[in-house]
Amino acid sequence: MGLKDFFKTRQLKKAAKLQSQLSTNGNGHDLKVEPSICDDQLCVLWTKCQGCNELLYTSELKKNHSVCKHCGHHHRLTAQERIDLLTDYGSFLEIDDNILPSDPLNFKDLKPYKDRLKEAEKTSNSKEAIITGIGSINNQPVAIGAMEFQYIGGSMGSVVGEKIVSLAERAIEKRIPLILVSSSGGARMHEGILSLMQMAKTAGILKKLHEEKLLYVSLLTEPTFGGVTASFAMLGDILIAEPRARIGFAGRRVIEETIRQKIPKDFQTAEYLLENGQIDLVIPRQNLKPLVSDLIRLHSQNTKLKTGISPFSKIPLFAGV
Amino acid sequence: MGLKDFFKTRQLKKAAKLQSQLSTNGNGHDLKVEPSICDDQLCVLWTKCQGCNELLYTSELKKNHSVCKHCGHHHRLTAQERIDLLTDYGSFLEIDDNILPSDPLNFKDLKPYKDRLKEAEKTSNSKEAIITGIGSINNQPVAIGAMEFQYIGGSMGSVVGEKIVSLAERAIEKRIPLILVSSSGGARMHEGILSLMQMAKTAGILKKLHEEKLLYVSLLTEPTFGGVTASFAMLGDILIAEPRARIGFAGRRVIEETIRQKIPKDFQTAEYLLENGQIDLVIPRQNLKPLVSDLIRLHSQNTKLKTGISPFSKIPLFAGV
Amino acid sequence: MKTKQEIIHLDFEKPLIALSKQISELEEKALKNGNSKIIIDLKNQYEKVKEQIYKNLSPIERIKIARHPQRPYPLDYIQSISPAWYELHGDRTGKDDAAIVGGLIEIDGQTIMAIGTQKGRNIKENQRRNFGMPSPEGYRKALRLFYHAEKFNFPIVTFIDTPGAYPGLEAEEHNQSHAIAMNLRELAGLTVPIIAIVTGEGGSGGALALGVANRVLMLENSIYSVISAEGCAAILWRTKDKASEAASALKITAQDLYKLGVIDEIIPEVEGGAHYNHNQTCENILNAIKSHLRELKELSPEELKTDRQEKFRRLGIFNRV
Amino acid sequence: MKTKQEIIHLDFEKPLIALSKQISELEEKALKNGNSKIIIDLKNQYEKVKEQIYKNLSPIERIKIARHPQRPYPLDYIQSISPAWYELHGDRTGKDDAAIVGGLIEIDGQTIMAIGTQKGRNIKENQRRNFGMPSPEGYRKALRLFYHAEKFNFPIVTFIDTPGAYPGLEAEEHNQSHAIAMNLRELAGLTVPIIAIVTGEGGSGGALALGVANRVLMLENSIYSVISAEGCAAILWRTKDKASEAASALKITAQDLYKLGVIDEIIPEVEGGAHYNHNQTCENILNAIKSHLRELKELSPEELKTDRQEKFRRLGIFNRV
Ligand SMILES: [Zn+2]
Ligand SMILES: [Zn+2]
Repeated sequence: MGLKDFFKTRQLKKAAKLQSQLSTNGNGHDLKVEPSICDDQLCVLWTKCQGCNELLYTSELKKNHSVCKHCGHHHRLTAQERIDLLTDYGSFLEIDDNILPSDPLNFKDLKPYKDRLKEAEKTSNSKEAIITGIGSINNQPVAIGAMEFQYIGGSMGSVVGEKIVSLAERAIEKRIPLILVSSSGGARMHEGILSLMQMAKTAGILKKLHEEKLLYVSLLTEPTFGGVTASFAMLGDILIAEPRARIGFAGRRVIEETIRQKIPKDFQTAEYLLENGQIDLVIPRQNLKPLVSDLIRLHSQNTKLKTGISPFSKIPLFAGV
Repeated sequence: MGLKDFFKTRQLKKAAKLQSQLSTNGNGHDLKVEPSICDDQLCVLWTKCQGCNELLYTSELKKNHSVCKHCGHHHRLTAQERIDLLTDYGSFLEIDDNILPSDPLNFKDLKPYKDRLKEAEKTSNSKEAIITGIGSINNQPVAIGAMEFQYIGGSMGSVVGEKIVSLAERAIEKRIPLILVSSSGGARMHEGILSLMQMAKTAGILKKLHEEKLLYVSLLTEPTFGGVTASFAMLGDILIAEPRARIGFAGRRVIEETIRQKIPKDFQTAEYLLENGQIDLVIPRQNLKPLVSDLIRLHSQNTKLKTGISPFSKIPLFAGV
Repeated sequence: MKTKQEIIHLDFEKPLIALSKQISELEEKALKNGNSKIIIDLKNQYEKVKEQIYKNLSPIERIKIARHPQRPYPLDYIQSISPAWYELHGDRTGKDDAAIVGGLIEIDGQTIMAIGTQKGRNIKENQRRNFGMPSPEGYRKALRLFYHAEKFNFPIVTFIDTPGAYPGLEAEEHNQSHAIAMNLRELAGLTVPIIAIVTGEGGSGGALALGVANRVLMLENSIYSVISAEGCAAILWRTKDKASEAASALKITAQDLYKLGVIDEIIPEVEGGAHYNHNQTCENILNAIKSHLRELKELSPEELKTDRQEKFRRLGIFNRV
Repeated sequence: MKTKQEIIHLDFEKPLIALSKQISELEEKALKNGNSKIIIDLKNQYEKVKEQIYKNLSPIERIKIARHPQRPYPLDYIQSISPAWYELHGDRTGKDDAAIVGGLIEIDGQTIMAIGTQKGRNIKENQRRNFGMPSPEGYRKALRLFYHAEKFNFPIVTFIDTPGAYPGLEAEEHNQSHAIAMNLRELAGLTVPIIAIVTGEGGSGGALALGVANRVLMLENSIYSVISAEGCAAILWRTKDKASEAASALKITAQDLYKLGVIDEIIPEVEGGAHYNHNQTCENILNAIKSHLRELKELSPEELKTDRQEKFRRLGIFNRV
């Protein structure tokens, strides 16, 4: 068995395992499971690219923000990797990490929701499907959140909603920009109607943020669907997506079942959204931080014209977080 | 020569004559010329329907607001007929009838613009392409204007723009609804850029009216095109059209020349606009006054909730017109 | 819909039909034999069975009632509760989506903007109304009407009965996500009273897009869910056959949602469901609207907005450790 | 576009080309014969002819320069006058119209929203950009960017070079009229400085939709008209051959419009037209923007709005008797 076959077998097994864990993601969109690039010892050295199947040095891939040097494929990042990518080294301070999921409906399908939560924590090494906090991007303070797709498909339940609202409230309080990075299958079924209500809850706080004339940059990454796209993710002043990221409302399978015809291949890709007027920019990962940084700078410098007050106050970064 | 032939010959002659006068309408949309229903002694008794070719008693047709009893065809109304149709008998008081066209560009094509103005006045029995004033609709005061298509194709030049703005300013001053009835080929070429600027001028005052939360009902009648549709006519809170009225931006001929294909038959009809989400209602002429009246009533009764002041003041009708 | 039509019975009503048939047969015989004791017993039994069935409806049975083809639809309520009904059409950008209806009604001398999702009664109407599944253009029409209501200070009443927003190619192309998200955000910012009534199916984000209200009411046999029971079963149980289990687990009935604090009132239906008596249900709905409007009238515009935002801000159940 | 490219000459430049050729030939001979007197005479003659041609350009000749295929287009100006350029895309409802471009630029440390119509340089690009004729979606993208600018207090600078709004089936279906009308109205309500620059063709309502500004500037050889000269000739002279007469009658040159008080400044081009020296024209445009921005900075938000509204309120020439 050659090296390639060895990896193929391993990855198939891992994919199957992940499939069973992730089949519960959000509204169950038919999202291809992407095995995490490297999570056991045998994979430490080499990683197989999801785009071109090339074997890559894991350390080099990580250095390149998990973008393949051969084909440009953007592998998924964990929430923490995303924060690290965007914020200045050491600047990020997590907030609300004490907000944890409960089981309000006492939900049980083939497995109790409580068990799923425990598993998700283990698989994803994360306590919920989002990390939020205050950090800086090239020394510009921001309120930033990133979703964790490995945690029950990045689905939005009560915790995700509450943490986003709380984060936006900080942005308003401190008059700093809000940056949200989405990666989600949609609303989390296991919390029923409460998950649905998080759409209204997050959109509501964004109305306030909008009225306060604060900048909100929404970054859509592979994959963003359902109740997340149809609420906070689509409400950015600037909408940015990563190349080839799949973004949409309904999942491909649901649509195919509904309309009973095949769907064009590039449907719901970032490039498709750009062409259809739905997002502002498609930006490769390595350019993201400079771009977001410059957008913040450009959006900060004018408001004094009107009111004498800069829109983003330059208060000390961690004062009263 | 039977009665039918007699009429046919007469009407062909009249149509040819009008064609030469009206070929200058607005931006020259290819609008079928409709001979005025009755404007000489021989036509006093009978009128031939433009829709079904039936011969109709002119007096009966007039009584029915120029709607054919056989086929429902809505013949064009003059501006004055339109005012009479909508306002309470004797309530209408014209304003700004002292605003008259000039010839700012010293424009001359095959004929001087000055001569065209004189002819237009004779043909249409009107001093410009719009009549404006204050009147009441079922005792509810309104600022109302109606366009005169027989006057150079109802085209908008400096006078039309000024009279609309002045009318809207009265509506704002008196806090009464604005009703505008459009019928126009578009902007008037003979005043060049000044005609184009009337689009911005009328739209600008409507921004003010909108901010004042006053009701503006726009009634689109056969035909409304070009710079009139693309400015004040499309900006109503409620958009109403008469059945089969042709309404659009570009004229049919221009579009056919551009895209080099045939256009569907019902394209740019009122019904087409309704289907394409562009207007609120298509209403037969006989129902117009009750409808507009009820819409005004419904839009007047709530504002006290919020501010303690009714949006439309009930000041004596002609005080200080 | 004519209420004289014969009622279509549901599966779980079979015992009643059987009993009813038995009673009829016996009554026929009784006319000959005078043996009425059995009939009285049977009738008592019938009443007991009926009570047992209707008082103990399972969630999946509620779904069946909520989807009953003879159930009143929003237009039935709208036209029944108001003497006036002016439907307004179109999103102004290319479509009038018949799956969403909206316009002006009048209750107690107050103008109200009524907006609802609308299913069809037959195949042809359902094609036109897309089985009550709105397109982005439908939500944008609703948004236009929200703004209209805000401008003229009309309270808004929404009637929700939709399987969900349409999952189709064109819907994605036209940005279904954004249309829904914008409604969620903009409803949060209005300063008029908003009442949302789930009258049948409250299908996920497509329902919520009309549901961000000061008061959220549900008819006794309506449902409101983050995902359809069938969809949830297919994903979590891996088979649609488990829809009943999913329906129970998801907590989708008015009774469950009232307990969860997500809705404010349950509007009673007649025994067996609204389709047994349209008029009574309309009357109950009218009374509910009137009483909530009376209460909301006491709030100032700013209070109405804050009330709504705080209502949704509170939703969600989680642990704070 | 590379400026090293050979300049394409226009009809009326033929005498210059002839002279230039003669001079070259003689110069070659002169190298052999030393006969330089004739050359000096010819060169003087050349300068005189040049001056005569370029100082006395007829309106139809200006049109040819304004439409010159090597003329700088909005993106050339935008990218030349600002170090930063972040193009933003899409109307959010289904299309990114490439005939309109918009995004963020930076001038003198101030963020500015730049928006322009954009023609293509070759067939392929022209297909994509529809020869600079915007669709309704393009105007709606522009409107979205206007609002964005208003929110963040960015001055707006528009670059206008379009034959007009596209007259096509889909454009009518998607309500071209409404898209233009809304821009006219909403531009009137903004509180940021707005500068509009007609850089090439200012084609009717399609140009005006980006032209409701505090300052309207025109490049020396640009035109701005209610209708194309060809269209006007076809209607009023009954033949497109009279385009030259129509061009003169319509008063479409920067010089005429300045006299009419419709524009505020003429920005000079190099002799022969902007295509002879892109860099110089860009510099002239940048200086004009800077100087007008400096002046407009002195106005408060409310003053900016009033200034713009009153500017257009005044336009129009008529008799008041
Ligand atoms: Zn690769
Ligand atoms: Zn007829």
